[in-house]
Amino acid sequence: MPLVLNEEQNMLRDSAKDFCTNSAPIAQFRQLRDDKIEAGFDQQTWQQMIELGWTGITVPEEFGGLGFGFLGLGVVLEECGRTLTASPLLSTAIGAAAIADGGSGEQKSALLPKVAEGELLLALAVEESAHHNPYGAATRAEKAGSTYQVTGKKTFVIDGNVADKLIVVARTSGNAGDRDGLTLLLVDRQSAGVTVTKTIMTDSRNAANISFDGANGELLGAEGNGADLLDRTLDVARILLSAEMLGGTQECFERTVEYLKVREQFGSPIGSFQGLQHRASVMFCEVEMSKSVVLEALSALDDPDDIAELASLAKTRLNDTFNLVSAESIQMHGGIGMTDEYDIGFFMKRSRVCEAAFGNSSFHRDRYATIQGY
Amino acid sequence: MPLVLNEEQNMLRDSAKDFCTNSAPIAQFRQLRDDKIEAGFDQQTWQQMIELGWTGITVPEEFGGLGFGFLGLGVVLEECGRTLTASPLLSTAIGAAAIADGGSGEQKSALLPKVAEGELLLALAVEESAHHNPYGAATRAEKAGSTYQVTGKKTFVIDGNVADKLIVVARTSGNAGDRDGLTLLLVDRQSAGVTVTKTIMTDSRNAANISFDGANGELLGAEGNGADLLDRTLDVARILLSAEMLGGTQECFERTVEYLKVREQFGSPIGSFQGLQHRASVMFCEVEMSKSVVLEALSALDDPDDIAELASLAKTRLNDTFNLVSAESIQMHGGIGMTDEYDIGFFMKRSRVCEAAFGNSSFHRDRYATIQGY
Amino acid sequence: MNLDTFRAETREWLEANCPQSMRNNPFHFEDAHEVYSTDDAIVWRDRMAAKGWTAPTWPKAYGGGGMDYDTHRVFQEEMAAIKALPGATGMGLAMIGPTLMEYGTEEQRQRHIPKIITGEVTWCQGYSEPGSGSDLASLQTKAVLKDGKFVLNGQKIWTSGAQHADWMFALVRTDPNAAKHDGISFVLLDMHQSGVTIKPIPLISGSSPFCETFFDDAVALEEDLVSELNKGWSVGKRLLQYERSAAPSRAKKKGKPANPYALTAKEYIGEIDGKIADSEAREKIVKQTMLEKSMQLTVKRVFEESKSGKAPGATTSIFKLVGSTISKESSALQSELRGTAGAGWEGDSFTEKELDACRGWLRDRAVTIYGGTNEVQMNIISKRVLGLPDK
Amino acid sequence: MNLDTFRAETREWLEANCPQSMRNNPFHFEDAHEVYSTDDAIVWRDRMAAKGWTAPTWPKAYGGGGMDYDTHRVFQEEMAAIKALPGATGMGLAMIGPTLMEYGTEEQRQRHIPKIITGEVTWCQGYSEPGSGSDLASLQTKAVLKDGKFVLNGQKIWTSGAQHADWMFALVRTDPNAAKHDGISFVLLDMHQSGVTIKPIPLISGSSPFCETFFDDAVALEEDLVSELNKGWSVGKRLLQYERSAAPSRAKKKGKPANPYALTAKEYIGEIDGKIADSEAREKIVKQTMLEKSMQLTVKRVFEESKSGKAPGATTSIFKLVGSTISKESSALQSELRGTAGAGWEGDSFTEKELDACRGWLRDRAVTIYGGTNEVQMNIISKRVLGLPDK
Repeated sequence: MPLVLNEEQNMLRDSAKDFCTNSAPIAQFRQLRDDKIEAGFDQQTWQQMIELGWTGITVPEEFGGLGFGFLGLGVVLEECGRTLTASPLLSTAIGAAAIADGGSGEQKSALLPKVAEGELLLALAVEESAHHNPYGAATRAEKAGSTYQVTGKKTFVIDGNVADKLIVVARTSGNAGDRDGLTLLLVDRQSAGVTVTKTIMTDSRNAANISFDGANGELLGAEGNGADLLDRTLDVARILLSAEMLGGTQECFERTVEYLKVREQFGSPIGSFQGLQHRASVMFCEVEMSKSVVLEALSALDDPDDIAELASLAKTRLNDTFNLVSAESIQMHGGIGMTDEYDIGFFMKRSRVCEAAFGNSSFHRDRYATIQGY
Repeated sequence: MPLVLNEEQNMLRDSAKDFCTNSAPIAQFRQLRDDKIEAGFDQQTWQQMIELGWTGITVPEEFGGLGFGFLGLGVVLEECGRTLTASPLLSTAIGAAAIADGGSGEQKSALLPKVAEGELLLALAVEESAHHNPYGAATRAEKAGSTYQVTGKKTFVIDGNVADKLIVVARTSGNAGDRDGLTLLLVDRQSAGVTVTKTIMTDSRNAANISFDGANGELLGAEGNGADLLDRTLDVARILLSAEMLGGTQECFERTVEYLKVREQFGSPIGSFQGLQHRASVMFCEVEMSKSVVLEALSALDDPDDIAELASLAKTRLNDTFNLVSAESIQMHGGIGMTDEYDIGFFMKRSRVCEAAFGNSSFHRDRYATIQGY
Repeated sequence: MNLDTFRAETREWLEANCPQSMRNNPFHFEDAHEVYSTDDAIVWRDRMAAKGWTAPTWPKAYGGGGMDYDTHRVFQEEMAAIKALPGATGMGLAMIGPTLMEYGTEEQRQRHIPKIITGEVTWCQGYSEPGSGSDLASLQTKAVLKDGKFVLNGQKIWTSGAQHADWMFALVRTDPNAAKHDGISFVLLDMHQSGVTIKPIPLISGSSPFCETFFDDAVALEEDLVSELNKGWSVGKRLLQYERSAAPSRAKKKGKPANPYALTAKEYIGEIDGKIADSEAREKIVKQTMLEKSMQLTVKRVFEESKSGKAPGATTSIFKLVGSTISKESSALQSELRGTAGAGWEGDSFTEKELDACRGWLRDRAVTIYGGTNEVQMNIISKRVLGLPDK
Repeated sequence: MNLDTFRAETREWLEANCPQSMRNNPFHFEDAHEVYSTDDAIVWRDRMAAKGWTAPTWPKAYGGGGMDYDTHRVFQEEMAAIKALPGATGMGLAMIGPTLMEYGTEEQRQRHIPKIITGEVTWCQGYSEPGSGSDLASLQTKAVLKDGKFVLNGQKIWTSGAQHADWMFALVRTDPNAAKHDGISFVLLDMHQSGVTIKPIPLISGSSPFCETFFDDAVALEEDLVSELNKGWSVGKRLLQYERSAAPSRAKKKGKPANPYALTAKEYIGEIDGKIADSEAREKIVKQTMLEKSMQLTVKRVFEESKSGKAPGATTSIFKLVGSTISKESSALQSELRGTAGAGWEGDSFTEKELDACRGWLRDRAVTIYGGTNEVQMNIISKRVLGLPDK
């Protein structure tokens, strides 16, 4: 597949850049944080995103979406990453992908149009421990007539506090760690037996702990056989999150390069010191390679291909590069980079949380080697 | 124990520095290589080392040695490392340590005085594969009256082509990989059933493949219980080799720093470029820490202490630091560093072989964690 | 006094006099104010100060403990044995005290040092300015001498603990026309005056241990000029050396403590066959542990060398660079090993330790910046130690 | 011609004409002379040259293949499918040919390019000198124009393949009084003359692919001056860009080849439960593999961008830096994974592959030095691409 954007995607990027810069800049994010807004995002901005059609980008046209594909959504998320724009766009797109890939015809018809119209927010509830563990679910689902009763605890559910429906990874047989026996279920966040506690993370973005006590769940995909759908959904999540991380990485890098040009010490701009120049050029190489990897991974989502390797490659690379760039940016900014008043620290905090989401680099290097057979 | 040298050790160091610089400089090593001298070291130089008493440094006084301990030998080896002086000093000292620790009273009386007088060269035959594997012996030893018959193949036996006696790690029970069932045996190199093939390594130093076909072996230590003696002997080897590597590391680093001061490009000494300055200062930190670690590890050999952790720490640190410094030295020398005519490349070659001997960093990090219980 | 007797008496005294809540060493410097604000802490400080033990090696003439090298070592060991916190802490003891001992007049010493020892007066440092970080000598705060007083105008930044300090030692520009290192003086001033305004700086970690300090016709007395007029740069530089060469405490701990990273990893990652289940995490832990051990042995080596009368070598130049990197990575690792639980900011969903891990990770990004950035340390090593040329 | 027809005909022709021994791509550039000295190689070169396929995209007027972009892509794919070596190789095709196409006179093109395409004349590059490595413009070899001839005196170093070359393109100083970039000319000269002496340089890897070349009244004709007198620096720089931006071949391989490092590790280290037994080795392999894949995707991206008409962006500036680092680490890893077997120098105790691994590790230390050191590449990126200021 071509590693360049088409005209449609370029337009989407331009419009996203314009919107994020003007209508959802970092200052907005800071305000949300300082005001401790419970929803974690700005409602008006979210309405505008819906009007721009962003919630429908990956939804097929037959279900009322734009059908622009993941590459289209990726460029939008990249721009959101630059401005640290908080919204339930990513979580909902991940959930929509699970429904599109694993849902029944009925489910798709019922739910995807609502996603496209911005009327349905989704969140994926997978983790039960502090480290990513896709098959680690101990949460149980017992069949009860045509539905299931879900009991267990989930942690670090991104946007779990605002989603209308949760996609819960539960177990209908086997034990925590088994790939077999996993079942995906749709659970209404506000239904009986669901308790949601928002957790306040260092990046000031939404996450929640959720406990289920016999909550009602609707089967998504095949009972006991959810691991394939889960893998695919997680790969979507990893790649889309990598796209957002790419935006953050680039913005953080560019701000730092600009700072190196203006900050003077010892009578010269600090960017004239070769020690910093060489470190900046190493970062440039990493950023350029990150762009290529994210682009290829997004394309692979659109053009049915084996995405597992690319998802692990993308997530690893962006974990490492975002971490490198955001840490170096603090060091190169010196004291001012340590202050809360200055924005650069936000990128490091965001990097930290993104890194832990859907698998850190250690997880994905192990997975990559396993896929490649060594 | 004190982390400084006493007067005796300082005198030993000064005399070793003087001897190596004047009587066994790198030019001598180059000549040995170019002339493809079968013995791999200069006989006359070796005789002088014996006269200086070096073969007796670690041999207790009761057996005709100087009893100066491992710290004493360490400073000598460090100086030999600086000048890449080839000799069977290290291998013989390792072998002597095995005899001193595990030999019977009779064996010590018979062998250690000969070591001290330079009449007996020793070598440890432990490896059977390309990666260090202490308990990996498949070589078997069958009891036959008061002796043992040894059958199997050893590889990378340092100084195996010149040693008078080989200390062979064989197996009297169990299978390759078992810690139990190992037995150490003394085998005359020139006895029947022993075939020695010198291998030519990139560092132009001695190593050999040796096959045993029912060769006669004399028990050293307890049958089947050799692993403890082997561990201790290997730790001696690791620490002494680290001392030699420390010398090579320092020499290589100092030569590079000097080159940075004199080589000019773009109208300035290249050492004035901050990119190289910062890399040099990182190396300086590593070298300084390497000194401390080697000193502590040598002291621990003399002052009975738990040496396993320190041996793994020392070998890991010197593996990594010698590798870093010798690789950076080539890069910083540029084209001239790639030429055979220039000496700096010898250090990288020596570093490569030392790294593989008695455990690479991966081996020792794993061991260190295991010792510490995680 | 015989050392054994001293040890026995010290042990007994410490046991009787050190409040339980003060047996909790080490603590982080950012928490110093809080730790030393409790009633127990004040009791402890006063008892220690009465014996001169808040400054155990300082001359008795100024109220110090007057201990010699060996006595001090025994004292340190006994303190460490019960994890006793020092009787007092802060920049008075660590920095301006030694400086006055070296550069101050007898009158200045008499006036300031006893109050440092009793803890009556606390100090802060006024060096950095918004435009002068690594390039400290470019500082611009002006001081004009008039009628026996320096009148100060300008701004300092990163003033550690300024909001709690009684006095400041500061570098100020007294000759704007001289070359940049030659027009600087070192003065002491009272913080409790109307010309001084303090504004804490919130950091990314959420705490505010540092301040901006504004001088608006603030006053320093002429008798509080340390060393000569316009010769302050060398005093200030020397003082920074106290800071940079401050090595980790050498007091030996009894027994082998469990590896702190391994403990975290076992809790948050788990084990397989006794090994930490994530092999990369395990490798990181070994690397960090080995680095810490290497640095610890290097501190020990330098200590032994100086004890044996060797002139302090170049090795100390690595302390700040390596030490700060170790601290930074240590905190980062403690957060990282906890996964998402190490990325929590506040709230009951996280334990105290988890929140500390996250805040600590953010806080310790600073250690490679303050007190001479790692880049400045590398410049010092390459130029002063390795002798690499300037451009 | 229709592309499908072209593909079918090419495939048939290659199958019929490419000797089996030439279906062994890729090879290392140091081995080029040996690889292209066999009888098969000469047959292959002549057959390819006859069709202009040694230089497939060059104009037919000079004997080239005259292929357009899409045709060339098909051609490359078919060549790759049977792993066919190029019909010819060397600096004539890679460097001086394109340069003459851009800067040469029509007369110079007519005289030199056809012989490059047929392989009749091979070329070497005379740039570096003992005192002029990264700082190439400080070169000192003098050329004095006299009676229609340049008379050359001085010394070149790192002349790749000089011992096998017929001609050299060289940078020489024609105005010693001008500023250092302004007194340099770009000339071509015949290597088969008495004023030229060549001395191979043995390297740490044991091979000697480079030479010192001495000029002792060597002669270059005036008509072989490329571009104007004293304007050679810009020609030389442009030519270096051909070298630095030379990206790895993009031809896609069929099927998924097994990971080459994993193959080595499985042989020399072994597996536990299907994973390489040494977890650090496994991690290194993944990191190297991911880096290679990232770089490969970056080459692909740049290729697609240029195809889509986008101006070549800054991305190409990373090719040499990252590419050379990848090569160096690749070779080092192949040696390291073999343990002591990867550290053998010669003799029957080691297999050919083991010895190659060791020699390759040593040989490829050079890739981050030659053709612009990594340090120079980083300078270029930071100054030209990122716009960081000079001091």
